[in-house]
Amino acid sequence: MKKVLALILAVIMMVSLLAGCAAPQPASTNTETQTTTTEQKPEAKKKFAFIFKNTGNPYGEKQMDGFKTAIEELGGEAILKAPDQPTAEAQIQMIEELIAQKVDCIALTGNDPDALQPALKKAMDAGIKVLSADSAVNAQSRMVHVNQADPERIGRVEVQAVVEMIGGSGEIAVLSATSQATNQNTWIEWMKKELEDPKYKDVKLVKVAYGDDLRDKSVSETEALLKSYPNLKGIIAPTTVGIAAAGKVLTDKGLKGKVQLTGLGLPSEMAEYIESGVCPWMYLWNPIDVGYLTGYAAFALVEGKITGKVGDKFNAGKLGDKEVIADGDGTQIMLGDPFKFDAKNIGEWKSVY
Amino acid sequence: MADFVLELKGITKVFPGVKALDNVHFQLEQGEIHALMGENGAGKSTFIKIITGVYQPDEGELYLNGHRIEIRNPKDAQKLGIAAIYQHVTCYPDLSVTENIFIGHEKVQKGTNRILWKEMHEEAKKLLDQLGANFDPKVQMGALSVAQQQIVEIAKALSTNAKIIIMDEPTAALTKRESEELYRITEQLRDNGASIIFISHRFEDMYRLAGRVTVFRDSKYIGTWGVNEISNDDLIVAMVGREITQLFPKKKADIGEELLRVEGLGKTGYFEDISFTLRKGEILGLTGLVGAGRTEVCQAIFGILDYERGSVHLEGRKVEIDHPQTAMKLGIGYLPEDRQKQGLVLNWEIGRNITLPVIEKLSNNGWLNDGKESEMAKNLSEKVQVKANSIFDHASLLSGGNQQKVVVAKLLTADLKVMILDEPTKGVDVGAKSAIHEIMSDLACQGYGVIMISSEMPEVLGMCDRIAVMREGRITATFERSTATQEAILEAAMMRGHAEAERAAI
Amino acid sequence: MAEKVLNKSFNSINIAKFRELGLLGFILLLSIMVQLRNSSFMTLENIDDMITNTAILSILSVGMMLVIVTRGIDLSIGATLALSGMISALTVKANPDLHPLFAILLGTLIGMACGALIGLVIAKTGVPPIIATLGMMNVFRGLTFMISGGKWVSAHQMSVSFKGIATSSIFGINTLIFIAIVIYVVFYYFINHTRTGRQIYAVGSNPESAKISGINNEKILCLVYTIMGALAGLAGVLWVSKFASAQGDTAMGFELNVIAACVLGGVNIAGGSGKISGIVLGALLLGILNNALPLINVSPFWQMAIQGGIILIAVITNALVKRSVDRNNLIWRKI
Amino acid sequence: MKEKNIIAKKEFNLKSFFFQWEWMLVLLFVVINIINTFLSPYYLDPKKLLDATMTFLDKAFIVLPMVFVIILADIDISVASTVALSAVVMAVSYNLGVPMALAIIICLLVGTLCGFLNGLLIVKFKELSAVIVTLSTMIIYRGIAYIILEDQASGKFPAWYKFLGWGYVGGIPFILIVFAVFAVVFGLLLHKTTFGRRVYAMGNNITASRFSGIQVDKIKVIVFTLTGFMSAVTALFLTSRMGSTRPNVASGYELDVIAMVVLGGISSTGGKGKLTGAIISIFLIGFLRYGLGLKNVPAQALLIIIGLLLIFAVMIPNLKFNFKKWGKVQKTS
Repeated sequence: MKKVLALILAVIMMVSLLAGCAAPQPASTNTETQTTTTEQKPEAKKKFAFIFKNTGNPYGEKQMDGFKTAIEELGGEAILKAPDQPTAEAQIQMIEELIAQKVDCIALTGNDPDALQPALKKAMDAGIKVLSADSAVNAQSRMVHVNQADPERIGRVEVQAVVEMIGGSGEIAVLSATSQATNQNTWIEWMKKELEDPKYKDVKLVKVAYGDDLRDKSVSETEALLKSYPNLKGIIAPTTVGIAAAGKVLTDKGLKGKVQLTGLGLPSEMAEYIESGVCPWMYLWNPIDVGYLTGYAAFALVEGKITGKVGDKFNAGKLGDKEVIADGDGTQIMLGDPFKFDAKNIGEWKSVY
Repeated sequence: MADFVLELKGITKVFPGVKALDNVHFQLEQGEIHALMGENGAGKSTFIKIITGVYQPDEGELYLNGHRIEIRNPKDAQKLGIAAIYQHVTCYPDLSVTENIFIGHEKVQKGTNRILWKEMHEEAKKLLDQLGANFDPKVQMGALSVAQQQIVEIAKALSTNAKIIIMDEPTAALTKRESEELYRITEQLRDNGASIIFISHRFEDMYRLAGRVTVFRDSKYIGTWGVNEISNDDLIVAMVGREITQLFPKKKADIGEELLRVEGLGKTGYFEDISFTLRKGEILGLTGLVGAGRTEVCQAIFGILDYERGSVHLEGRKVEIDHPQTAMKLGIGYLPEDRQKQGLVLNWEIGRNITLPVIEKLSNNGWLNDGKESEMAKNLSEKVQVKANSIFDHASLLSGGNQQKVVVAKLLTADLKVMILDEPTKGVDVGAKSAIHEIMSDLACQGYGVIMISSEMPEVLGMCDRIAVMREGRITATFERSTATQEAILEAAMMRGHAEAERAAI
Repeated sequence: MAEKVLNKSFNSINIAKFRELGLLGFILLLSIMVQLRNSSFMTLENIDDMITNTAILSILSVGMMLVIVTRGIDLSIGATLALSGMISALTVKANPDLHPLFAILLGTLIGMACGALIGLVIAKTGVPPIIATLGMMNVFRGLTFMISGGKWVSAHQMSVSFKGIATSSIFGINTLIFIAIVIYVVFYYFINHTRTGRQIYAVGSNPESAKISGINNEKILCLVYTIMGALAGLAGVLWVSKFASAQGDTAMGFELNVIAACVLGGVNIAGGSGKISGIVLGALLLGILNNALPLINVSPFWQMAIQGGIILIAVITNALVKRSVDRNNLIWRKI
Repeated sequence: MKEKNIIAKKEFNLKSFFFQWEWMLVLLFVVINIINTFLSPYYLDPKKLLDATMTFLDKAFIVLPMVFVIILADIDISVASTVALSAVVMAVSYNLGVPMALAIIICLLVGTLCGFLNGLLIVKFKELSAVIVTLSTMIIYRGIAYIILEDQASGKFPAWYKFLGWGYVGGIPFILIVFAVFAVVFGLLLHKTTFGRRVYAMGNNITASRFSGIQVDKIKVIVFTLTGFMSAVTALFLTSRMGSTRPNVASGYELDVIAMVVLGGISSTGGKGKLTGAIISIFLIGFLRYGLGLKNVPAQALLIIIGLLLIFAVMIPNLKFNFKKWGKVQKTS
């Protein structure tokens, strides 16, 4: 009896609460309570949200910094969010929260290309502009994608690099992130395509290992590679955790010069190994620029300067003019070629990101 | 006379809602064995816990050798030379016997505080030898029998060089022979200068050991007498507050046709070749030493354990019982030995406990029916005379005897033919004991077949129509009520071959 | 009667031994099978790698064993590890001249503080360990992210001496392994030869009696979680030094590996029993699996299922073996 | 001595009625809603609040049977893996040409089977606790999901399937309605049937339950099977919300679910607690997250807040009722 009563009371409470909500709301104009910078326009500032994959990731922090800089240059309000775990489920929840806040634009780096589609569709239906950056969501769930670098270029350049390091022949291996990381898998596909070229007939890709972006796993996977393939001459690690872990293993085992390492890594994480020569050079784009470009693209979408169609052009602040180009069945904006970090320039970048 | 080893004056202890002790006095003389008696719930356990520092009294004073003392925690008590052997053995089953003996006062090397295992094992061996036990002190406590664990508890008290030893129903779980051993040890302790408080429900314990007896009733102090000054009946009146006319109210029941027949039942390592029959209206006693396999046989019939050989026949039909539910459906009920662990859901109301076995029958196709449940719970708890205000009182708040009555009530819910009662009066006070005996007798008169497992000889002789005796997993003898004697039963329970047994079998 | 008891005790000692022998046998069998597939498994170098990688796991298992012995569980150790690792890495970054011993001390102290907090909550307020540590796991993880401001501490920001903790060696043994062995020895002595150590087992075996025996249960609980925290803190420093990187999400989910190592090592989840030798073997088995599966080229997609399967088979075999030993005992019992 | 009449009518006690954990939760729930309303102007919007429920109700389906599991003093940490495995099998079989309706049934079957297997192992190997068994099956189930789908995602479900996670019936989210139905069913099952009564009995004292003729093994298996089934229901709604599935979906759900159950006042030592408490705590945590999300509170702060809430929520009644419990313990000893 008590339970039923308690249940009924709880329900009544809920209902009355909801009924209270239905009462006339405070005027929506005075909802803006905090203002941080001087407003350029008389009406409320436009709100631009950026959702990164997960929190506590310096790469993402830099992207968010870039995004914020761009939006503030343009006089909007930037909302930066990141879930504590890199899951699509958490991002869906954040998208719902942003829809409820009536933001004008959502930019995000997707934790899953397809799983966010229903949520992002809902956002677009609510009149919110949606674009992805860095890690793309599928063409149906976005208006445009900001691509940090051409995956084909990344894949091919890395193979070219490692082949140059090992002197044109020998066994190489790839140490990737998780087995389902979309970015890495695309790059690995392009690496394999590049390797089909007859000029690489002496180069053999022996294994793709997955370190799951975990330090301990990446280390034991690297060690396993070295032991299973004693003749291994080069490792490509297109992931920041993986390349640093591999660098550490090669350093500890004194394999500098015997096994070459390249890939994609954060300059701050890799400075040690690039300076020591364990990893002669590696690539990455500037995450700050990725965020910055995303910010400008978002603003252009909201202002209606672009709609995400091929051929749209807009000004991207310090990055100059950018154009929307085709990408499969969607469209994208390309940041540029990956940037090469080597012993000469690593010193100036290691403290930046 | 002022020189009491331990004296308690005007002790009162109140728990929320209950006065557990109300202005209680107690005086312990040097070198005496002092029996403390009272029904369950009379406040004996709380009283002990005050002496051992587990609880603090709300009012009253404690004197040790005439000095006012305060015992704030068990450690204090230990330092003052007070040790207790509790009713439910408080051991550490995962630790060795040695550790159980020395826990809290391990021998350590001076300076480094390293535990001196070798010395402790030796000392433990010495203590055990002194108590006539010959098991290895390195054995895990959990591997010992209850009686052996009791001996370890005593060794523990000895090891602290305690001057005051409290024994809380040490004989409750022991057989006659083991009790004799305990008497011997207790007297030895007294002769070595210890003063002993001995708590028991058994009159024979008191007569055998104690010089004086103190009685509590309903949390109050009733009086202290020399054992020879007070008659058995007067003592019962003091404890119960009324006269109990008949301790074993066995009524004459008509014994009818065969109800249950067990043939050649066997389970490797537990029991072998068990055969007996039970007829309508009959009370069959199953006795023997603890660990002889009595409980296992009955649990196998009830479907808790499985048996590997033999068969069970109910009313001439062979039955397969793989689960207690099957047994209950067939009409076999079992009252477990350990009411707190096996009999009751302590956190639950009395009513719910009583109706648990038949909840399905009381329901409307699986939906609970509160009305029917309370009706049955009320009727049955009145029938077995549970002392409680309402059926919504929690079982944990009842005294041991009343808890046992609730378990008996549980048994009466189902439509049974055969009832197996495993030590139904163990650790139960005199009043509740006679109530349970009365119910048992009534049941037999109504045509039920009753199997009673018991280690208490007077109970077996007083209540049973026939008595089967088990020893080491086999039935060694069966007696008719008319021919059974205590000596014959003991003989069958121990037989020849065991030197110790011979010595103990008076 | 006495004869029976002796017999029984004899067997119960046997079972405990058998558990570890069984586990050892399983490890050997697995090693041989792996060796047949990949001959580089049994090389000195690989064994050294494997044990080094297992050192941190086994250090944590020691603490977790004590917690489980008291009928508790600690889900917060991954977070504690990350927090202390992050704080000590940040300290080292700010003061490159800091002696590595000081960093180790700092990390251990931070972990100890975290553990003590958990211990206090559990002992004083009666919050069940699983809840208290689940809550604290969130709190410590959140704090790690906040303190680091989302940034990592990278290899070049750490002093050589700090990174050297994990790579250097003492008496020819890798420092990590050395520290782990020191911890085994210290804790073996602690739990077998000191009063406090035995009291931990007493509390786990029967908390009610422990109270009556005058053991301060609350103190013991606090102590156990503080030890667990301290070991997690120490492991945090070692982790950061070994991988030369401190991240906010360091060791996320690592607590499950540690619990699995304890379970494999025969620590009874219901409390009261558990041995150092058992958990060392348990941790080793997990270490071998982590090391061997990539070596024998098992598809990464199969690795997880295989690991889970082996854990399940190991615990089930253990249970079955124990049953048949028990049954044998019964047959020998004279009736 | 006179025969005393034993009272068999329960008196309604207003004080003890309000002196319940569930009211504490309701109070907390109201407080959180008031705070949220003050914090964010967007919070108090009925439609948006209803939408918010859609984001956290997927895992709420597992909370319902988990209440039973925890009342049994067991635990099931394999639920998230069961979600992943059943979702993956459903997606794969649909993409192999199985009709969607049948694929949904397969999904439910897989989940049920996973739960049944847990239950069977726990009952057959009583030496192993539920923690150990479900810890291993947690790894195995997700491992099988990886074997099946490797690094792929699978989806492209028919359009109508999206309705489960995103649809409305009369303005109310479909998922909320389904949850309400399940909540009522489980509530009745736990509090109004003999099955529920037996579950409570087993959680309090499993030996006494066995001696009372309760088929403890059967009930345990049923409860774990139900947990598996409801995990599959979660898989259905989660997959619908995500439009596709991967082997790593629902990671960490087990801890969220257990946290909700325990916050709901269901004691992890078994035998105590009510389903209403768990249901309130689902909404409590859900709305708390939503409200803080609207304020764009960083994820790390959210972690800390929820962690502390969990500890304090369990701690406060312990502190408050301590003397009462203490008294009971002493009386029995």
